[in-house]
Amino acid sequence: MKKITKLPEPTAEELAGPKYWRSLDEVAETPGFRNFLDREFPEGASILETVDRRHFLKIMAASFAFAGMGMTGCRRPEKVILPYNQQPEHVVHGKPAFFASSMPLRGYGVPVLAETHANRPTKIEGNPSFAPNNGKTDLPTQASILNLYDPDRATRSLLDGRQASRSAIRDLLDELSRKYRDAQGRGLAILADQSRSPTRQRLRKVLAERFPEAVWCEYEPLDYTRPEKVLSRLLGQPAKPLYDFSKAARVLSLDADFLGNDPNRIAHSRAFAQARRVTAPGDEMNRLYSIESAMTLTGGMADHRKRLASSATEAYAFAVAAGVLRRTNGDSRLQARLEAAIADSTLDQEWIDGCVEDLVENGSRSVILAGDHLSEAVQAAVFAANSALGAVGETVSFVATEENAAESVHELMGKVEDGEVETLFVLNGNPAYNLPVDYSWKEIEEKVGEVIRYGYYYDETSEGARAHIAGIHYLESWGDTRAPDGTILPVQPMILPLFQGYNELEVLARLIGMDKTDPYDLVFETITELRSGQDKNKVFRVFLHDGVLEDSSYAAIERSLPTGAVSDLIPTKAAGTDGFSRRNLEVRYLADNSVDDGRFNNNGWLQECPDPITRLTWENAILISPTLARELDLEAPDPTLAIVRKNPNEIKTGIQRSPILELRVGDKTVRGPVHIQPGLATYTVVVHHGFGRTKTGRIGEGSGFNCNEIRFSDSPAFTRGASLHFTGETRNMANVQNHWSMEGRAIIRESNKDYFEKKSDTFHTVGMESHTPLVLRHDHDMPLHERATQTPRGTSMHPHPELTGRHQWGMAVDLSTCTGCNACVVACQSENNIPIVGRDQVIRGREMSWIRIDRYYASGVEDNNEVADDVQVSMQPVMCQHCENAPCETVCPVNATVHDEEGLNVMAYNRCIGTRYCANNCPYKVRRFNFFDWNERQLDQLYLGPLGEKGMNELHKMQKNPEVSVRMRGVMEKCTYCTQRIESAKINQKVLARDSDNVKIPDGTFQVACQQACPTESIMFGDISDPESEVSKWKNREQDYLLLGYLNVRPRTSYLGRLRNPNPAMPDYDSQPLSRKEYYMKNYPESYTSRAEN
Amino acid sequence: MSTSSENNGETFALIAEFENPGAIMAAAEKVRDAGFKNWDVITPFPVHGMDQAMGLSRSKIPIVAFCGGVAGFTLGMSMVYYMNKVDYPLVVGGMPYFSPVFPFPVAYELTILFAAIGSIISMFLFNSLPMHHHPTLNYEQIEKASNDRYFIVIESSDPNFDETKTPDLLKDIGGSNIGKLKD
Amino acid sequence: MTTLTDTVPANTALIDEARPADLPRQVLVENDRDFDWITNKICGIVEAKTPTWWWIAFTLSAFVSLFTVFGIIYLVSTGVGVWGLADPVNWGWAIVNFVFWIGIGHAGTLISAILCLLRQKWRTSINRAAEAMTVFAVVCAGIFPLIHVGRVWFAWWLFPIPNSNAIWPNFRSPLLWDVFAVSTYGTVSFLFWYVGMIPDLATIRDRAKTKIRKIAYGIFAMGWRGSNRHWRNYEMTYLLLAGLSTPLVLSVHTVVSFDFAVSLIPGWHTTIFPPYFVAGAIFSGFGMVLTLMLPLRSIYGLHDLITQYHIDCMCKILLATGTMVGYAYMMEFFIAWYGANEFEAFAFVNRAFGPYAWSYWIMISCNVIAPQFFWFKKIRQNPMIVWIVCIFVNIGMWFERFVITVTSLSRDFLPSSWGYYSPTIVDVFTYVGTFGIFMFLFLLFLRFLPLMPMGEIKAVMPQADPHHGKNHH
Amino acid sequence: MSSAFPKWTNALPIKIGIILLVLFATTVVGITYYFTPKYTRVGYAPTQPVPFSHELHAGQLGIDCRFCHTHVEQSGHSNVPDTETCMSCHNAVAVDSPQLELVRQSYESGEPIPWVRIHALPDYVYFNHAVHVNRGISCYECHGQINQMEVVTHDQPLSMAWCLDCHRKPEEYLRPLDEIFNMDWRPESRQAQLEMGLQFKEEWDVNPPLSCSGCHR
Repeated sequence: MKKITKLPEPTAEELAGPKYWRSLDEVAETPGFRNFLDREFPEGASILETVDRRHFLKIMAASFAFAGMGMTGCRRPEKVILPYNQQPEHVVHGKPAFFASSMPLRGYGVPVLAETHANRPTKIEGNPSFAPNNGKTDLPTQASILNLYDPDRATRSLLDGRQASRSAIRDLLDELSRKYRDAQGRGLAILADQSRSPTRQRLRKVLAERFPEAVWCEYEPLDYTRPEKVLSRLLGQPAKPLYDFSKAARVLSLDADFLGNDPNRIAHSRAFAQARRVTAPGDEMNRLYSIESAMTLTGGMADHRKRLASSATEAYAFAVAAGVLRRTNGDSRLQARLEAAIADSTLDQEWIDGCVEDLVENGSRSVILAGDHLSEAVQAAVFAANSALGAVGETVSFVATEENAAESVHELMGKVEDGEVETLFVLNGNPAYNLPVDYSWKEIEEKVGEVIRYGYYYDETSEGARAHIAGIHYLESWGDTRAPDGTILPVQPMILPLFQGYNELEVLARLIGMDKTDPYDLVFETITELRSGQDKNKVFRVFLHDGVLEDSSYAAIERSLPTGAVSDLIPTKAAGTDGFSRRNLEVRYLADNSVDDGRFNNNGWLQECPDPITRLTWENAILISPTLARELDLEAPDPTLAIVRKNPNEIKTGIQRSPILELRVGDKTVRGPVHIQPGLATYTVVVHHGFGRTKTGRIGEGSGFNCNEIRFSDSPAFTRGASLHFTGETRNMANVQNHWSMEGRAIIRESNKDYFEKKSDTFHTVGMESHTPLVLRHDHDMPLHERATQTPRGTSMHPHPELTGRHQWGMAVDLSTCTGCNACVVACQSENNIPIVGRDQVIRGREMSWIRIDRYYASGVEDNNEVADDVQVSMQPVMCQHCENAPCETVCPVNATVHDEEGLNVMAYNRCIGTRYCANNCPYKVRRFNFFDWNERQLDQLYLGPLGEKGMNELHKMQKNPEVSVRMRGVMEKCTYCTQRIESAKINQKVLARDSDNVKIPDGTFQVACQQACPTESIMFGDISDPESEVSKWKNREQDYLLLGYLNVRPRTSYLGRLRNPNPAMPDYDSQPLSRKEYYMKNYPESYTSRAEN
Repeated sequence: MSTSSENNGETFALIAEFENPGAIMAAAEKVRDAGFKNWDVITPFPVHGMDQAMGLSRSKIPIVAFCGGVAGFTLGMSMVYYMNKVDYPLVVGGMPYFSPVFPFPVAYELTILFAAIGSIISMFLFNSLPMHHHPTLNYEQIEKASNDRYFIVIESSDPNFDETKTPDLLKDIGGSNIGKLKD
Repeated sequence: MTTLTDTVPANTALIDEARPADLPRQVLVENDRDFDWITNKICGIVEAKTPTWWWIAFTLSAFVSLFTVFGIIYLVSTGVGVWGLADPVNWGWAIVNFVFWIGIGHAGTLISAILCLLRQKWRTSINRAAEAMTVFAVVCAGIFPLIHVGRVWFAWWLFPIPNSNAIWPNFRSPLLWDVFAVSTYGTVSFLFWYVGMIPDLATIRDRAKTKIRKIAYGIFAMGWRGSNRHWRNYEMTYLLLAGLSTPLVLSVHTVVSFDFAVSLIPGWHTTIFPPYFVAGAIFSGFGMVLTLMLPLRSIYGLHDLITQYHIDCMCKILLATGTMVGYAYMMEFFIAWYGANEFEAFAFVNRAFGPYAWSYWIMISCNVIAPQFFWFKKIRQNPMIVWIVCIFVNIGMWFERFVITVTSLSRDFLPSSWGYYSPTIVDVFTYVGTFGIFMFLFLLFLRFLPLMPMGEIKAVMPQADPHHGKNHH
Repeated sequence: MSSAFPKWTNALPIKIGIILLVLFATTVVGITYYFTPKYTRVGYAPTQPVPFSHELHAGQLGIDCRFCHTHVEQSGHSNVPDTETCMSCHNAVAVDSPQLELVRQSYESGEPIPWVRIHALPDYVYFNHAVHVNRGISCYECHGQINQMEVVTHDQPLSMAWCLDCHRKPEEYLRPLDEIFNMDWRPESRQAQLEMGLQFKEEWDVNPPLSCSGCHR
């Protein structure tokens, strides 16, 4: 017998579709559901304060509440179960549901699947329907869920300093709409963030029709659209370059961080990794040349890296382009102009020649990229060079984008200056915080009549605004976005707005004065119009279900690049490469790897997520090169303030104490702690956006300094003429990694590709076990899948119990492709309910992340006590290795950590008494201890103990994954290989099997959280007792090695050694990776040279 | 005669004082030779050779201690065997469920614990201690017994005991201050 | 007592010359004191009016012990985070203090047991106090492993108690061995101490003037009446306890050393630990015995009982064990070099020259260098200097445990996880408080219990020999 | 000199010893009995807001468990039915019964019925209904003879030791899949159960987890 769920009518038929999510609003029309939601998500004070956490989440049925005093017996408190009064049809209690949506971020959207439990989104995954990303995500996407449950988000709109009801805001918008319709929009200016939302663009067109005089301006502090603008100009139509690194054998990046900070980083990383992955000697491997000023993730992956100030990159770009043109017999006029422009520049010609030769040799399989901040001439020259290489249409395609005419902030400011703006409507963004310092927001506020602000947070911009209209999270919104390749993606709500907020589209529609303002209707219209002539409902249903609008990506432009127009852009002289000194520094403003431009400033996961390169958390720093540090120390007022310690290799007291320096650009200054960062251009100082917010939530408060205070509108991404000055103060930095050198230990094993070709066992000829093979004696030659179950386990004296499980879980991590982007770190945090601990506790070393990405530098010198300028970066994600002979298990006195039948090193939190012996005895140091009750206590009251506030914020409770225990204080925790996912897969398989013995999970049925997030697909997980499983194949590769294998703890996680692919023709070629050199120097000081060479 | 006058109970024993270890030793040998069974020597410290002088056999306590030790060791080993191998075998660090090696420290400590406790308990049992009330302790000169004087106590329950002859014997063997102990 | 002179023919003058000089038999109680003097002396301490200095010391130590009490309350209510621990150093002062106190606790049982078995009669004047010290040190030591766990309220899971979760402790864990070793050690030490005290309690009972006193001491004296039939079993028990305590005392510190040695952390994972720890324990124990006994000796005027000979013996033991410990330090380095294990080699270089070098050199100076002064008789005869050296030994042995525990953990296999540990004020106060607890208990012992085993002292005096005065020469 | 201890005190130590021994034994037995789930949980039968009778519905009327607990075969959680489920019959049956007043109210107001929870596992235990009922474990094994319960009573201890009993010897409890929801099914004999159970165990590859990860995550 089937129950009939009452749903509001126009969509009842659509709702019958078994899998997709129609509209929460409509389900919500039913009184019972409304009631449930009202009780569930009241604004302000919550009635759910006495809620028992997990059941609250786990049980679909609303909530559990202790029935307080009304206990019927004295044996235990009585609990009440509240069932759904009317169960929504597609909801199965206790099972997660996944819905497609997308996360808008700076114009583009990331296609996602939201995992919801009881209609609460708890985790974001990538949407595999979108092929370029293949279901992968990045760091901010993973963390975005926490913003939804941020208690500091704007919960109410404000008007004239008072809380405003929904209707008051509606009235305000209607009033504005009437007012400006009469004035043809004169006096109205809209300052919006970038967005490619088709619906928003449609609304903009309506706006332009109805308010022809209104100003529409788009501003982003980090603007990635310059290549697009240049290309559009050159081609005479809206166009942008779209890269396909999977086809690129040679890549030259000119200050472009295409793997790190780029709107299309997920697809880039994935494709780049595909072309880099080597499964056996003889496989092809791409080669990356990088010229950059800052040390970025892209630079970390480079096979040849050149440190160069951003402002000097132009000359190199021209030289490269000229070299390519010369060798490919390209446009000689352009070549001549380029060569003329660099005639006076000092260049490392040998480096450029080596690189260009290689690019040209690979022709259409090469690609050159220029950073988005580089000049138009550079962009144009690079397009021309790519064309000359034949790369256009292969590794890079020029695609037609949509018209997107927005005025620049400069133009807007002109109008504000002229008093032409009466109402400044700020749609998202945070200009008060991140406008360049020469535009004073205070003055703007004074000059315009009123500022109306729509935003997710009540921030710096809201402070001076007449009205703050509370925004809603993308997981609460209807909307649409475009992926970087143009594919249209839906934004669907997973949950009703938790607080009184407005949808961006609705606000815009009301402002325009449209009849239809329901965002759902607006999106429905937009999408169905694009597919006119088809069944509207079906189109839309498929759109929502798949999460992508098929065949909506940008089309490639066949027309070739007009080189004449390119040469017109080339200046007569390229920007200088010299003139730098410690009194004339370059400043490079970069997006923070975690909090971006500050929009994630109040996101605890991101704040605590260590920067992949500096490993700093909770703040930014003034990054300077080691050479600059040494030079600056000459000016240090007293030796204790010296930046370079006697031995910077170690931080003696475990705390990085940095002098606070003042960075001066023009007449503006900021103060910030310095951090010595190898790999920077010698006189380039790097500062990151996103910190120093003056009005933010409790998490972001007081973190770092605001680099916008020294950023000018004419040079928003880098500038020259800066200087640094000691202030005499110091600051303790929350750096999670104190030591940067591998100390010549074979931890990350690296080899050059050509050496690996010659000697495929090269990853096994280093490390202790290479000369103590006895350790691994008995089963050394046994096939992997047998080794997993039948276990003589090396040279152990005693017999081992056999692991009898049907599956034997294992993991492999490919170090060749890991960029260190941190997506896995936050994916794990989100999946496994890992708490944050706050800056103070990170300084003490108590961060809780189950995966950490170790970052080592190698400089290839024997005495590596002083960090060098030129280093190779190696990244290694380290999580619990699930050792078969786990040293942690042996020492646990209460059997709280033992092995299960399937080879997992399981951790029973509820049995743990917290001796911490296991953490001591873990050679990988991956166990994390709950020193305080991170979940139940306020992070600023940890030391108050019972005197502090107790209890988890209701909103945070809603984010927690109900399938994972929230740990209490005093217990140990660690990576579980996502045991909840394994168990759930096993249970599903058993439910399917019923009375058959088909209980073995097919390979690839599920992914663990880090694996699922990893944009480079560098993590593989599966059953190693199955020789056909993907992970077994990975582990059977030549590169596979065990971290600290000599200990014979037999980890189930193995690493695929890192391959580098340097070009022997390059001047900076080394026959061995630098870390390998250091290993030989340390272990074979006498004979290392001969070894390194053979 | 200096027995306590208030105590009108039956005579429990006769007591005699001696000056030094040598005297008591010689006296004890004589009492032993006189065939007494229920008698005792009270000394402030164990006098070397007194056991032979009194004709006492070797103490049985080592046997109890040995049994305790064996019990402790067996308990330790079998406890670990049962808990970690029979009742709930768990794979811990790839170690065998049971091996004689890892339970050894536990079994070893239990051996010592049981042996020690066994010997102490048996010492109390064999000595019928604690016995807070004892006629000897009512002797008013008893303070000397734990200082620097030595006593011989001959109980009236001894078959050889004689109200008149025994005090004489005590006097003969050098005892002074001969008194009666009443119950 | 016969000497060689009686049996050797009178005409062997040559042999006479070659024969070493006849060592005078060492006097254990000086100034020809008699039994009564000893009884009065020792009981007098307990029976006399409470001296003022005792009250001051008692109040002070009670106050200091509150540090630990409050430290524990704060710790348990708030979390282990109030200590300075963090990854990678998950054991800090708590474990250092535990090993330190357990080490101190070794001298008492050792003096009683091993010296008893070796018939070292000089032990008698110090063994009671040393045993008391053992028991109190074990009390102090026992606090730490208990409170250092994250969830103290579940600490009973360490014991194999049947439960409805059907789960047992893991007997492979050295911590579980510790549980058994330390609780056995505590129990046996206490019983040993108590059994030894029974005859003395009886003495005090017999001398008691008030009824309350008589009953109070009487209860614990268990009705002891000095019967030789009792002495017979008692002596046997005491001998057995000594025999059992000897392997026990060796095993306890061996097991404690297993906490480190069984793990795989470079710097912990060494086979030398058991003997090295035992030697260290004896070393620190004797250091502490002297630290306590030298002031007592002058306060209570016990010079006739704790003679120069006693001090000399203990100094020599300190010298011997200190040198053994020094040898162990050297051997660790040798093995680290000889073993060619890069991680281990680094661990030891790091100890001596890394960020914790200061603690390493404190340890070396206090433990290896300071006792070398005892080569000189002059120094051994100066109680003040002996006492100062002993203080250094105590400090040094604390640092030894600190060096082993902390430096090894702070830098192990993966340099990315290297760290540095510093204690917090809570660590410091909790530790300092244990000295309060120790002194508190020790002062109570001084005041109410016999400081020395009167029976045993008497038994080793020449007068105790039944043949005394008959055929001595 | 008179002793402070009269003669009767000689018997004291043994008496105290016996008392302590008895006290200790009582405590052990008491804790074992009164502080374990066999006592603290079994028999718990709170009064529900609506006097719903499983005896009537599941027993006499023979309504299948899954009629109300709809998701038990798909989900880890066996859902408590919503008011609609009740009303789908009680629209027609016992329409005016005063006992159903709260149900009708709930149906009209949308307020869910506050049922009192009986079988509560700790937060850190992840029991999954679907995998048990799909693999031969009947409701009966944990919930008891529910079709004869006028008021639902906590029937089994649901302690870890109790769970393990079955996980160690599933053959003693496995039954044919079509008898899972039949509360009255019994094996012919213990011998028959064991034979059948072993056969199922073999054929279905039943191998319940015995280590932590099975239930704790």
